[in-house]
Amino acid sequence: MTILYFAWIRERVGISEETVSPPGNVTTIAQLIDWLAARSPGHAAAFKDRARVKAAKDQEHVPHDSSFLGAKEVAFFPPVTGG
Amino acid sequence: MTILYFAWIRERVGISEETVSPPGNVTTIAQLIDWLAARSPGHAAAFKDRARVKAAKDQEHVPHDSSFLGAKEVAFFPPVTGG
Amino acid sequence: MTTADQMNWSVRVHAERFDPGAELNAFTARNPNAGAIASFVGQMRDFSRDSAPSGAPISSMTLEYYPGMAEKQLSALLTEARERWPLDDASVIHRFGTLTPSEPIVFVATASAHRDAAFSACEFVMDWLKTKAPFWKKETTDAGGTWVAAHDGDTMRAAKWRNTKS
Amino acid sequence: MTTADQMNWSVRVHAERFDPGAELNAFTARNPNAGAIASFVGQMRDFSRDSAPSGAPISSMTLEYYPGMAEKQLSALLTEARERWPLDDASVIHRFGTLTPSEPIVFVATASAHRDAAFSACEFVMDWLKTKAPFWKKETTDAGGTWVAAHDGDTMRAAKWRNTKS
Repeated sequence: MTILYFAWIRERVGISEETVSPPGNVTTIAQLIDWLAARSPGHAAAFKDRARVKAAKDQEHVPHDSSFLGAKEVAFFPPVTGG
Repeated sequence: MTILYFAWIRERVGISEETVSPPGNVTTIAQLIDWLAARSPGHAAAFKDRARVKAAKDQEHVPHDSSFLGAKEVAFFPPVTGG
Repeated sequence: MTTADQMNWSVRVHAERFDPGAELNAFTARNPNAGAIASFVGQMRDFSRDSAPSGAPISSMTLEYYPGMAEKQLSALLTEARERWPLDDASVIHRFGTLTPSEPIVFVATASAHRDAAFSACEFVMDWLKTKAPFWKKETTDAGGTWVAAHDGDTMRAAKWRNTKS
Repeated sequence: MTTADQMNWSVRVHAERFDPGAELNAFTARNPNAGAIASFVGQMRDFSRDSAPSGAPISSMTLEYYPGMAEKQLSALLTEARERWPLDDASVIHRFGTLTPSEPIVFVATASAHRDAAFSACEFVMDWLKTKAPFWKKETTDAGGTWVAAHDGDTMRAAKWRNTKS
């Protein structure tokens, strides 16, 4: 599964994309955040303030309590500021 | 005092403009309409349906029950249809 | 709001065809720091709502207007818009004379730091223009010329702004 | 609504600068019989709401975006607008990459026979774009680069459409 990072979340993690294989007991976006946050100090810094982290599963906005199972890509980013 | 006519009111009256001197007992727009309507069959046709006649006193919209005294020009026209 | 700002606010009523894109670019160019620019173009349609039979093709339209009062009413609308919303600038162009289908009739543009102010003011100016600006449309179809009737919907849309402040 | 009509509906996301006036004219040209065309241009401002000190001059801005999802979300917004209002056409253009002050960032245009539908749909697309389209602004001032913070006002404006139907 591909994980994508954008904006200051990308800057803190230090990479824009990585391929991961979380264990079977990690099924929700919130659990995925916990699991990713343990990967490096950069990940931890990026996910420190969960309220400011938005997620998309296969390019659709999803809440933190939803399942990501079956996703090809999951993206994490701050609230959007386009327009 | 100058009277101006526009759109189908102008077409029915047959002229776009005339100078008139109504008598002293004619003071409101409604009375002016009555007085003008008696000037010709064209005027009568133009003012037949009062609900469809709008008035302006010196280029400001005014209701029929208002006074036109002091006006340099009074205009009569149908509801506007610009834009 | 300084006098210099207000000098830009513009009302134009003329017979010549105008270019909406060129007008929009001129408007944005004179407001380089307005984050939000809303605009509206009213175009002449090629079929009638009013003529019998309804939907008859219109070959041309003639817009009659009241010189002096039209400019005055449009300026008053922009002033009213400026009092209601935090605008940087506003512009309105309205044509008179003979038009053919798909020609632009009216253009309204508003500039603001705030998107909602720009949208609301632009819609307000159009809604009130429809009930206050002294213009009258006469459509020409094969059946002859027909004065367009005013629409109740326009009066209702204008009325909704009476009790609305931003 | 025929398939042919829907083919016009367009979403463009690109780095190149665009010309709002040319876009407006192209949009009106492809909708010659839409009486009402509403449009919006979002321009880059030359001062920051977010940087410290607030109001600091911005030398440039970089728009990061999520390729694929951005286009998908913008298309979904146009589809939603089409379901809510009687629209003939709608178009949205959004840039990414590096911009300098007063450059256009976003353009939205809507065409309808009905003025209120054109205005509402255009504002709806902008409001939802602000909370759903995956773009992020980073402003560069003398003090360095600062990611622009999302504004509660944008979320509230988008929310107001949830229970609104035309």
